[in-house]
Amino acid sequence: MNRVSFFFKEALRSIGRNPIPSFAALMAVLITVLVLGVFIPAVQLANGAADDVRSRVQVSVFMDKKATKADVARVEQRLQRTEHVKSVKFVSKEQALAEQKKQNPEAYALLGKMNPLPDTFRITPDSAGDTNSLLASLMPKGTSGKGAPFDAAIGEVKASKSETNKIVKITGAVKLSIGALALLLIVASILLISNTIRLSLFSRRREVEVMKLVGATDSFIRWPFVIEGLILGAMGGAVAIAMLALAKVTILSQLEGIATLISRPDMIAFGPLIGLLVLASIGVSAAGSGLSLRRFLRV
Amino acid sequence: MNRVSFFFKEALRSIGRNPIPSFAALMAVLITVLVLGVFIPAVQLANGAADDVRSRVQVSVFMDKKATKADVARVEQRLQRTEHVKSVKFVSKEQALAEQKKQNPEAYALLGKMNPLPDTFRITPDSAGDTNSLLASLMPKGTSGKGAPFDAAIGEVKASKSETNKIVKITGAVKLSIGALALLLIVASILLISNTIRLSLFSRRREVEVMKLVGATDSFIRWPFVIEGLILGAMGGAVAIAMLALAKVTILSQLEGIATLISRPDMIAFGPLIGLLVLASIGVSAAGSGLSLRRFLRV
Amino acid sequence: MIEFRGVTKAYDNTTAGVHDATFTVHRGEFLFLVGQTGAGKSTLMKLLLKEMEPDSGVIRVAGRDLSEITHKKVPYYRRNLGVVFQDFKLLPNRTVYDNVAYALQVTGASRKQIRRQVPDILRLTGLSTKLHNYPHQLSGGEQQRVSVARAFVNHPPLLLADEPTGNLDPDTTIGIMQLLYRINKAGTTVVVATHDEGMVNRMRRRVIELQGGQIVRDEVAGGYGRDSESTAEFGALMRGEPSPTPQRLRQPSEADLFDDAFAD
Amino acid sequence: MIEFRGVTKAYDNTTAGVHDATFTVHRGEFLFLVGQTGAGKSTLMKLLLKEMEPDSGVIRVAGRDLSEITHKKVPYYRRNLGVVFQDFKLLPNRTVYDNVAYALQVTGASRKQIRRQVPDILRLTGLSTKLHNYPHQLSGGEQQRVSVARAFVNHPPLLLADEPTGNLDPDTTIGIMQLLYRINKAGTTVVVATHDEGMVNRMRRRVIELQGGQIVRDEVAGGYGRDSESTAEFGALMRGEPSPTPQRLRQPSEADLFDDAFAD
Ligand SMILES: Nc1ncnc2c1ncn2[C@@H]1O[C@H](COP(=O)(O)OP(=O)(O)OP(=O)(O)O)[C@@H](O)[C@H]1O
Ligand SMILES: Nc1ncnc2c1ncn2[C@@H]1O[C@H](COP(=O)(O)OP(=O)(O)OP(=O)(O)O)[C@@H](O)[C@H]1O
Ligand SMILES: [Mg+2]
Ligand SMILES: [Mg+2]
Repeated sequence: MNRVSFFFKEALRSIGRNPIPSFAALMAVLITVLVLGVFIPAVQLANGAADDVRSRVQVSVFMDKKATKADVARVEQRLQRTEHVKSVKFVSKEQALAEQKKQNPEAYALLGKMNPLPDTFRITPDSAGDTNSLLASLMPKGTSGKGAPFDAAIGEVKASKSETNKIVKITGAVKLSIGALALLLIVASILLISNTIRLSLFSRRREVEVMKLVGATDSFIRWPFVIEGLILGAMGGAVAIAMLALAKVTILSQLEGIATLISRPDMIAFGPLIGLLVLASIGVSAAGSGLSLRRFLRV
Repeated sequence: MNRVSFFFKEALRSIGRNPIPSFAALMAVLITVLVLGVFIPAVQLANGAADDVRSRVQVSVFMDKKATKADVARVEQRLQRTEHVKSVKFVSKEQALAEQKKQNPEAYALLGKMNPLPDTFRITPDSAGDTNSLLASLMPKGTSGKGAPFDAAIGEVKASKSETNKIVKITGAVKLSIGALALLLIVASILLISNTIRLSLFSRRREVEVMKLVGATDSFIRWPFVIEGLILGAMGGAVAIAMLALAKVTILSQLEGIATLISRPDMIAFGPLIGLLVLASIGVSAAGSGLSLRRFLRV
Repeated sequence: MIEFRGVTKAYDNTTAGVHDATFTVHRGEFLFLVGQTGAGKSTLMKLLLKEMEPDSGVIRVAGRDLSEITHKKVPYYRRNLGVVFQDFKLLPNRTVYDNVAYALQVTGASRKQIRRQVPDILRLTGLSTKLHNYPHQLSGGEQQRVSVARAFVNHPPLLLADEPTGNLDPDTTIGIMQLLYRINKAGTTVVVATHDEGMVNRMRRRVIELQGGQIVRDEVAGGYGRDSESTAEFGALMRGEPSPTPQRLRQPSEADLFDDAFAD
Repeated sequence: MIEFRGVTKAYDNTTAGVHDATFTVHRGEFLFLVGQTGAGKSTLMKLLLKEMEPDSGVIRVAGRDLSEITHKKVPYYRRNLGVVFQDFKLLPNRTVYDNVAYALQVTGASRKQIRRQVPDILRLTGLSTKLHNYPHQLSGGEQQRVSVARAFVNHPPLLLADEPTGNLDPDTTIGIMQLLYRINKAGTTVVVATHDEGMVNRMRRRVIELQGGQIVRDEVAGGYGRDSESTAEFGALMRGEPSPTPQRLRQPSEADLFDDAFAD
């Protein structure tokens, strides 16, 4: 205990006596946490947006013209239990006609009271990528090898394919590149922080040499440095989080509108995110200090 | 000249004799250029993708059922000259019927040979944001204050509004957040590089003190440091660019498919981009070295 | 206590260093190491401190072969040595007090022990008024005295002092040498590298002279019995004064503990 | 050349420093500054070098008030001073040669000039074999000699040497003092801070003694005319030998230029 408090006191003294290296290390942690703290939610937002665009891919299940109410209810139940189905929306033939009439008044004016349109279920898949497996389960392959609707009361199953593939690919590319960037940024952050720590230790290599010469063991020298890294990491992380919180309150609340546009933001909560960032920054700093010291301990 | 070569020799010697600070500064530049070099094209790609999604917003111009071939030709000409129009695609009533029949066979089967559909122009606006002004110019407001099509032969002008607003907003949010991130990242990079430089100079403050005591002027001390920063910045930038070029050749060529999916990538060419990055890294390093030295020159 | 057998240490392909040095220092001896600048005195000290390894030959301290001490054990070995470095090697970010305390802290000494021993040794070396100064706020001589205090604070069985009085005025020099003498009398083996011929001559202890890395002289100065003088007598001897026999009547043990030469 | 009038410099609220120092050093004089550790000798040097400002009083060098030299002009002023620092202050990342050359490079000396002057002064200080060593590869005495060489290489009109022989053996000490003497004879004003009483006594030059920051003695040692001895005679004087008059028959000017004491 005595020794732990000694190490802590040493670490604090060292921070006080070496303002520039300490400040530099703190800055490195602060900037890194700040960038990551903005970047990670932004990536999630962008991912959510991409998903949202992709989710506009729908599968339509057209009922047979002669389908009864019971048929419709049965199919609806079955659809709701099907895998990869996120939501099912029923559009009756009357609603469908009204929709079409609004879009093509001239064409439908000629039909008079006649309604050529069937009852329709509009299905949103869990994600755009699941569209094909959803189609497969809606049209199981029979003995003939050709797919047929799972219920005789179904006239046809169709995905709005026209733009689907392109949108899926583009949003996939956006997600991929953004994810890769996040990874790159995290690796770069760790490198930069450990770089800074190595440098600030370098400026104290003479001190370490002298310590060794008067009989200090490696761990006796290393612990105060590790604790110093821990404290600086915590401080840098804390300041960064305070700034992030401030930004969240002032800026993000104004952008609320945009965030709510996206139906499934699926974002990590602010709390856990900052917790993670703080732990990461402290960990990197402490480990960086301890490990970087290794090369200066060979006296 | 003599003096310039002396400064250069000093800078090189210093790099050779201080491998750790030099390496740290080089690493900082390298990582920063690398991150920016990946980030900037990625941002442009994401922006392009967002634009591409947005560009799927179309305006349809339905001709009057009684429109003649001449009317159609006149309207087409006029459309092509209209502002904000990117492309005009003509769909004849026969093509339209075929399309609809494929989508809704039952409904159209009843119509027999009758075709309720008009000739249609599908217009892609320059960008989704221009949709409204395009609509305005296609339907100029008359004396009554209500908009009417610019040509009597036009039956109706319609934008596929349903999803438009949402997509425009979402992709706008993606662009905005990505742009903000790029800015944040650039600021952070500059801070981190100058941080590293300040730190590596700190480890040589005693040297600067001694130089001052034996009668060296500030500029005599500063120039070698500036040149050193310049050389390290150039080296870090060069290595980063070599890595980027390698990545471009090996990875990007495989992702070619994705890039070409996006119709208007509008991306900065690889050449100018790296040029910019190198200049930036060298500039930051040299200026950082020179300016950071200021505080150590007060002896 | 110390045994060198055929020890050679040459710095990268030069003739500089130490060549084929063989000598033995017994427990409780007081040894002067003399020689011109660059003769190899500090190199010998560095070898003893295991700061570097000899190219060939064997060094034994307290019967132990230094080459057999593993990297992990080196700190524990070094704690048995008090060293006054020629360039002081003070920790720049610690006060005088903390610099001296550090040598105790590494051994895991208790806070109580530190609070008792550090002020004692600082008073003895005349640094009581400079406790809270940082090294760069000290004069050259004061820094040297801090280095001396740090080496002594542990009461190590072996004391190496490399030019411990190079930056000190004659009075302080005598004070430091009296301190060394007293420590030696208490059983500690002391090795002092120095240029101060006058001091060496007056002290009449064993002298090893190096020249270009080779031992050219190793003489146990006779005529004067070891451990025969009190510290006060010894001080007078150093000053070149006649033997201060009358002083012996005043309590000599007191004079041994506190020394005017350090009262600033 | 140097004029101190009522100069006081106290380190943050302590009594340490220099107090009300008033003295004048004439052009071409040779002055010893003595005093116990912490007496204020180095502080005086630092004031002269404008490393810090006095709290009160006026310092004039070559008729110029130091307080009137702007920050931009300080480097040009310092080039007129050769300084041997007590802690050497060598540039750690430069070889011996480059350390000495740097003092010329700052003045904008041509490469030719540097190639001529640097080897000369290094030979004179006995460092010819250590040209390419870095400071940490030198013995304490060798580092001190590099510091001396750097201070001399410029042939400055004013030379400040703070304990220039603290780490040197007697022979080398005499060599360095002979060099100082020769430089002084050529018209340079020389100020030497030292603890070496023997040297001060033997040289019989002007001595200023500091005690606790105050000048307690300022005497122009009489009896011996200045500039009256050759360097060889002076060396003998330093060694405490009888006046080597016979040597004067062998070309004394040669002896002035090259010196056995440095032939390594
Ligand atoms: N790391 C090194 N690399 C090369 N040569 C070295 C190194 N360290 C010391 N030397 C050389 O070895 C010789 C002996 O050095 P050492 O420090 O032992 O001398 P010293 O007897 O202590 O001298 P001084 O009295 O001046 O302190 C010197 O000539 C020195 O230049
Ligand atoms: N930066 C400083 N802050 C506080 N006190 C200082 C500072 N520098 C020097 N001192 C004190 O001022 C006094 C005079 O120091 P100075 O270095 O001038 O002594 P000196 O005569 O050169 O001694 P030495 O012979 O040991 O070199 C000393 O007591 C020292 O502790
Ligand atoms: Mg030595
Ligand atoms: Mg001094």
